[in-house]
Amino acid sequence: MLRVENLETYIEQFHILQSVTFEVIEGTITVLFGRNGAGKSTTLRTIMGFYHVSRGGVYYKNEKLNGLPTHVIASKGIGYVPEDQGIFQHLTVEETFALAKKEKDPEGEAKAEWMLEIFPDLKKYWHKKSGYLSGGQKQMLAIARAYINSSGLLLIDEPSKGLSPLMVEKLMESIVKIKKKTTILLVEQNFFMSNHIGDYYYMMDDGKIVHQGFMNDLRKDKETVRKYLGIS
Amino acid sequence: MDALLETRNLSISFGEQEVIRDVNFKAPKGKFLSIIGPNGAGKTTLFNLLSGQLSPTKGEIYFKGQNITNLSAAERARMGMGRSFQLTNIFPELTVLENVRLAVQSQRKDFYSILPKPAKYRKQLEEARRLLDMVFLKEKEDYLAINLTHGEKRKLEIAMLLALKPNLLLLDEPTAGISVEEVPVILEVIENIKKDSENTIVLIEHKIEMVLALSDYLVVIFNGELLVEGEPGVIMQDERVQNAYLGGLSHAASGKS
Amino acid sequence: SDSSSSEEEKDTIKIGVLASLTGALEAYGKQTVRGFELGLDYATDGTGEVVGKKIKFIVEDTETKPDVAVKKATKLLEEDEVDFLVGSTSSSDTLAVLPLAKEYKRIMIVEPAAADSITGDNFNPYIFRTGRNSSQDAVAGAAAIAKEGVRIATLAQDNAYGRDGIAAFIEAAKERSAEIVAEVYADPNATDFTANIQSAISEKPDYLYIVWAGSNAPWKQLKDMKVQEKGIKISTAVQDIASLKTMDALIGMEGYSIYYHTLPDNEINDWLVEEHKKRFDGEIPDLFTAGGMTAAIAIVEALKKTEGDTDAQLLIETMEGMEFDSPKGKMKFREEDHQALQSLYSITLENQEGVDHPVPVLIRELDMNETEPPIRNQ
Amino acid sequence: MLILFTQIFIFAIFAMSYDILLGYTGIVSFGHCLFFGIGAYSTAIILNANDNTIGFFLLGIAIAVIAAVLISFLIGMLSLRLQSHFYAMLTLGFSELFLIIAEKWRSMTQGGDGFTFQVPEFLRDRFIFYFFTLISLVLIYILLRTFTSSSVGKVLKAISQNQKRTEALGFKVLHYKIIASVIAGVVAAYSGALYAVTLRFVDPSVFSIETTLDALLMTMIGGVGTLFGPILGSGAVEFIQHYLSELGTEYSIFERWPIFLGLLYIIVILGFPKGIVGTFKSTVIKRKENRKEKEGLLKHSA
Amino acid sequence: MNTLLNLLINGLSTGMLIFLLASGLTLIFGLMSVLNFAHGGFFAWGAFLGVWLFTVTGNFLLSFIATVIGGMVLGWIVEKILIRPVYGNHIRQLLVTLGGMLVLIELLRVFWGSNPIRAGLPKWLEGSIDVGGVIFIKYRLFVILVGLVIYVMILLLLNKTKIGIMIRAGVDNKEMVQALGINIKGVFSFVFLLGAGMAALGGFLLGPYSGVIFADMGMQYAVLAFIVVIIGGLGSIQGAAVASIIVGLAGAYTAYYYPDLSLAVNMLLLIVILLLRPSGLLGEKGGV
Ligand SMILES: Nc1ncnc2c1ncn2[C@@H]1O[C@H](COP(=O)(O)OP(=O)(O)OP(=O)(O)O)[C@@H](O)[C@H]1O
Ligand SMILES: Nc1ncnc2c1ncn2[C@@H]1O[C@H](COP(=O)(O)OP(=O)(O)OP(=O)(O)O)[C@@H](O)[C@H]1O
Ligand SMILES: [Mg+2]
Ligand SMILES: [Mg+2]
Repeated sequence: MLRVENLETYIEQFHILQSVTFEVIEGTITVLFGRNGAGKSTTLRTIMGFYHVSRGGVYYKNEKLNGLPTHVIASKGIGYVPEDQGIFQHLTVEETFALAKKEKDPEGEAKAEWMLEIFPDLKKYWHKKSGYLSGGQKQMLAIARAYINSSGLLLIDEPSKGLSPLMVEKLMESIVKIKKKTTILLVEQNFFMSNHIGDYYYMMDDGKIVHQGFMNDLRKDKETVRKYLGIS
Repeated sequence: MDALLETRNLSISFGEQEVIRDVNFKAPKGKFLSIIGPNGAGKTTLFNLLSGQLSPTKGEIYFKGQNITNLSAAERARMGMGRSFQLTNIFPELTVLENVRLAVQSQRKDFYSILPKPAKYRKQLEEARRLLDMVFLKEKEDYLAINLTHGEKRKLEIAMLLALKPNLLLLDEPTAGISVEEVPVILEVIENIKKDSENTIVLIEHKIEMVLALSDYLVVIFNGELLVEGEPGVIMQDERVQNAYLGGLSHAASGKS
Repeated sequence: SDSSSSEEEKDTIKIGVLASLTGALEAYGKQTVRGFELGLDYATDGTGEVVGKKIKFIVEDTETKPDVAVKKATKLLEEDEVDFLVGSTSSSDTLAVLPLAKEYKRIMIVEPAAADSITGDNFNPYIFRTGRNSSQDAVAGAAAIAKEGVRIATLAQDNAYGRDGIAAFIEAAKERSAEIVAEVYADPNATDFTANIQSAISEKPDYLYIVWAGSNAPWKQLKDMKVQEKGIKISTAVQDIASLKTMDALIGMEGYSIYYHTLPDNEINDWLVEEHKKRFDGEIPDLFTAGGMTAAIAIVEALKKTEGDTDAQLLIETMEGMEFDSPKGKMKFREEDHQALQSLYSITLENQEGVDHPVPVLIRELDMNETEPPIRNQ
Repeated sequence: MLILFTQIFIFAIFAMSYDILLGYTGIVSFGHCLFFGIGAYSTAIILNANDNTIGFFLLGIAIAVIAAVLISFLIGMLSLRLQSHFYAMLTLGFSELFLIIAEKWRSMTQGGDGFTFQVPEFLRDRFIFYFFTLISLVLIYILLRTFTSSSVGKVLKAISQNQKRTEALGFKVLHYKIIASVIAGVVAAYSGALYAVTLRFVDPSVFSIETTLDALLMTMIGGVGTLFGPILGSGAVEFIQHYLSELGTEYSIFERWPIFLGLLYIIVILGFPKGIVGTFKSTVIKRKENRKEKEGLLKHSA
Repeated sequence: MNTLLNLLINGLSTGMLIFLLASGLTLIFGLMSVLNFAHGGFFAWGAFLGVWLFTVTGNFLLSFIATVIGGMVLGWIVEKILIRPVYGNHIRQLLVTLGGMLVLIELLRVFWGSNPIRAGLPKWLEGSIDVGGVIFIKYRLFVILVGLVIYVMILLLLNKTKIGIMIRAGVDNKEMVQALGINIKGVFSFVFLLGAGMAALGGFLLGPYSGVIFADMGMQYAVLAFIVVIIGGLGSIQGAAVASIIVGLAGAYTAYYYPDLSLAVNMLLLIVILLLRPSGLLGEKGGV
């Protein structure tokens, strides 16, 4: 579904991504691991068209994305949850939903309903300015917004950040549910969570893919886990 | 027990919604407290009240035996209260070193000096470097803070916090967004602070393993109210807490460790 | 060649002309400059020379900013070493330059700035003014309408120009035993003057006397408020032709004029109108063109008398009390404050066939004795 | 062109004072001319009402400084808590109010046309005054440089970047902002006093928004937050304006020279967002970095 | 009583006119947070373009529409060249647009000379009706009407479409709006040119109000428009409307009853309101 080939990205003069190649298969959750500064967020941002690609390509449904402006990429059906949540501080939850809903999308309403079901807190603070939401609530809003807006692929950057265990659990459940409808590329440090829901993984370090495989295999591969994630 | 910080009937409302309701809690000297609770329970708001970012609609706050309810954030900071923010909060266009040095300066009591004092300045720099070393950021001291990765920014925040030499540390999710492999580093830093018996630490954190490893005492906030408090072991078994906060995950997590 | 050029320098009389050539007052500034150029030609019979010395003039733009005016004046005095200064369009610019004339001991001909304080509080002996001042305007305004028993309301901008103008007017009007029933000042930058107009006419005066300068004028709103239909006559100064085009609401009003090309009846003015049309594509001279010309004539006349000597002391002695002919008839620099006494014109505004603006028609000429203002520099 | 340079120096002082607000504290004021005007009027009124001696000149400056301190303190207390846009507009309101006072309090200010006055013998010589302003500029530059590198100066820089954080570190932000305003106000008042003395004349235009905008422009063109930038900016702006206007009187295509001035501003602001000094600095830094990188490579290969 | 009524009506219509001048700025400055000093240039261009078109065509409504379109074209150009590169940086916006303002005003002088020009009206709008001492100036009633229409239109635009939300979101976080598939640059351009069109309309209507137009009118009214937007509370169109009416009425009543205050009344209003309500009349209290 999404194919990234030999991606090279520079930010100013820094060479951040160095020939990154991976693929996201339709209907799966692909997890991108790696330590801080490995280049995970940069990868997502490059896919979204925030950074100029100096070499290589990003293909979505066999269509080349790089070079297109962000809003065109997004309107192809790719939803994005940024690392810092990218909340519109001055919009209410309601307005954020309205903004995310696409005019032409017949399922828009249903998607919104479903999101409110998964995150009832959002319903509760329907008329509240997003800037006043708690950290976790903002995260929920960011995910809901991306989901409503997308139709096929979600790029999620560290969704479990700042969520309570109960919430993480709920989130996992909802991501698993969402997975039935969309493909997901997930950046996640929470090994426990990704472990539970991921199908396939790529390990990044220093701007390169250093490891990849089925999540199931990784669970057994204690060595790799320790090496790159420092968990035993 | 000698309470360093105490709140009495602390409440705040935003419009209709009462986000914190009659919270009474004590932070004893030298203890490590953790506040847990579901998202939106009011933890950050409670911190904002304690550190003076918000003022309560009702109730009082005592710090070191003094009523500080009406003091400004700056005054509380000077009394020895330091906090970190849930979202990273640094000086983006200053260097890493200068960020920390400023924090050091705020502790040196020469608040309104309009003449440069190079000797003092150099001392502050030394101190700042020492702190950066503690959080493993020394190599990046000349970077502009904005160019750090998320994790590095968090470390910088902690260094700045330490520079304040606070007696009370309020940490709002210091490890959010930090890779698993880096968490121990931050843990180490926090434990370092904890060693100093004078220091009281209040931590907000969702990483339950971490909370359990560090805390002497747990406070659970739910819906703006203090649900229960007590020793970690006791709290973890509390059914209400499990339902409201931990969910099924707790078993998995605790079962593993 | 060095010595010959400095020889030439010596035989050249230089005049620095300061005027607003950009910004809000640029139209006025340009009139002055045109008039000055024409005046030199007229006074020297086109030779550009007086008693064998060449006359050269340098124009500088003050941008209607006092600091720029000072900069430019200093440049004229120091680099170009001018013998005379002429200017400027705005009173503030002029006031700012006055001390320089004294410092460098050069004669400055003030034209057309009208503030009384130039030949009043801020006077110095190097200053001569060919332009009329606010008090002369006021006296003319009073002469046009004030009579025993006439009830007059005044309306003016709340600034120095308006306040000074009204103060002088009231003094003159009272001398003529008229009664002042209301004195209203309006924010010159306001969008709406109807409230001020309403307050001015609430006493039902015979006349509404208005002192106004600048583009944001209340003329249309006077009409909207049906002032004339209520039997209240309006009286004000007639301005330049561009402004006249906006004054069609005032047809029939009785006021006064400083200059309009048909008003003065003398040969110099005939020459001015003729020559101006010839040089500028059929255009007629405007409000301050005559003033610019007068300034040039005054300088040439003075030089003729001193035989080309530009020594300031000598010039002052010569010019004090000097009478000379101008497009506006005879003028005289009063000895006490160096203000040129001059004619102004009592007029009424009429529509005329083939003219695209209301035309001021002479009622009578107010001669220089009649418009003589009080002396205020003592 | 002694007087051109004299005015450049004076505006440089004024622009530096603005930089203290804008560049070092992040305060946007639309009413900074207020202090400039107070300086100009205090000096002018004192010298006009008394003998033109050095003593009264100094008295005028003293009064200007005291007035600037009081007013900046008062306005700061009242309004520095406001958010940026609102603060900017409020200062505009105050400065316009002073403009109106200058127009209307005719017994004191002689109204809108302004008035001339005598300056002390000693300062009457253009040459001496030129040096006087130059020395003032250098001294004030040194003083302000000292100030910005002091503890307070560092805190100001921090405030400009993240006010909340500064507060949380224990600094009373309002106090620091007031200190910055007072210092900026005093320096601006001093420059205003010098301005009045060069002109020997004062009128309400010193209180006009154009005066503030000039300072802002000079600061931006020179480089915000550099202190040296505003000096260059003042020179650049004055020179450009002066020569364009000269061209305007000489060549008829330049008759409408403000168009070229406007275009030039646009080009400079769009093309050199960091101003003269900022652009210079960043090119130098880049060059250094390149050199470092090369050296690093060499070391590696060695 | 008549006096009071006269003042009321004239104050109201002046308020409406001020609202028309400020409405474009509410979008550009209040909503998009662009400190656009060239706004005054749009007024002046609207005024000159309108008067010129009216003299040439003699058709008031046609000139009306053409002026608004002309203003939009001008806005489009200004946005593309001047504003694009400086979104998010107020100081640079201020200075760039200041340069733009200089150019716009001087260009006016190039095209139409530096003299004031009379702004005429069609017959059906000229004159006034005297109803028992209360004078209704026809044109002012017309201005009130247009003001109301524009007010409703803007309200509809902001409340019934997503544009308002898009802009506010765009000001908060531009990248993220794009990531929602919205071409935020396009939206900003559109709103900017809309604001410019409204400014031109304001200028167009301002001309016949006082009867004269002149190149420098822009700056003077730009400051007034900024005051109104600030007093009303940033981004609040209702606030701008209320503030405009207050400014209009205050102007009329002080000019009549306390003429010595008229010069200062706007500034005093600004100061008092901001000291009492630090974020304007209908602005939100405190930021996020
Ligand atoms: N604007 C920037 N300028 C310079 N370097 C940058 C910039 N943004 C990111 N980088 C660098 O790019 C590298 C990759 O950053 P990225 O944010 O993609 O890491 P990450 O894997 O998402 O890390 P984290 O887990 O901390 O979020 C880091 O070394 C970072 O310092
Ligand atoms: N300034 C404010 N205005 C209105 N509501 C607010 C404000 N600040 C917080 N709230 C509300 O108060 C509640 C508690 O928020 P708070 O940020 O304290 O939660 P939290 O416990 O820190 O949650 P999390 O773990 O997700 O960070 C939330 O519902 C939030 O929407
Ligand atoms: Mg990341
Ligand atoms: Mg929180």
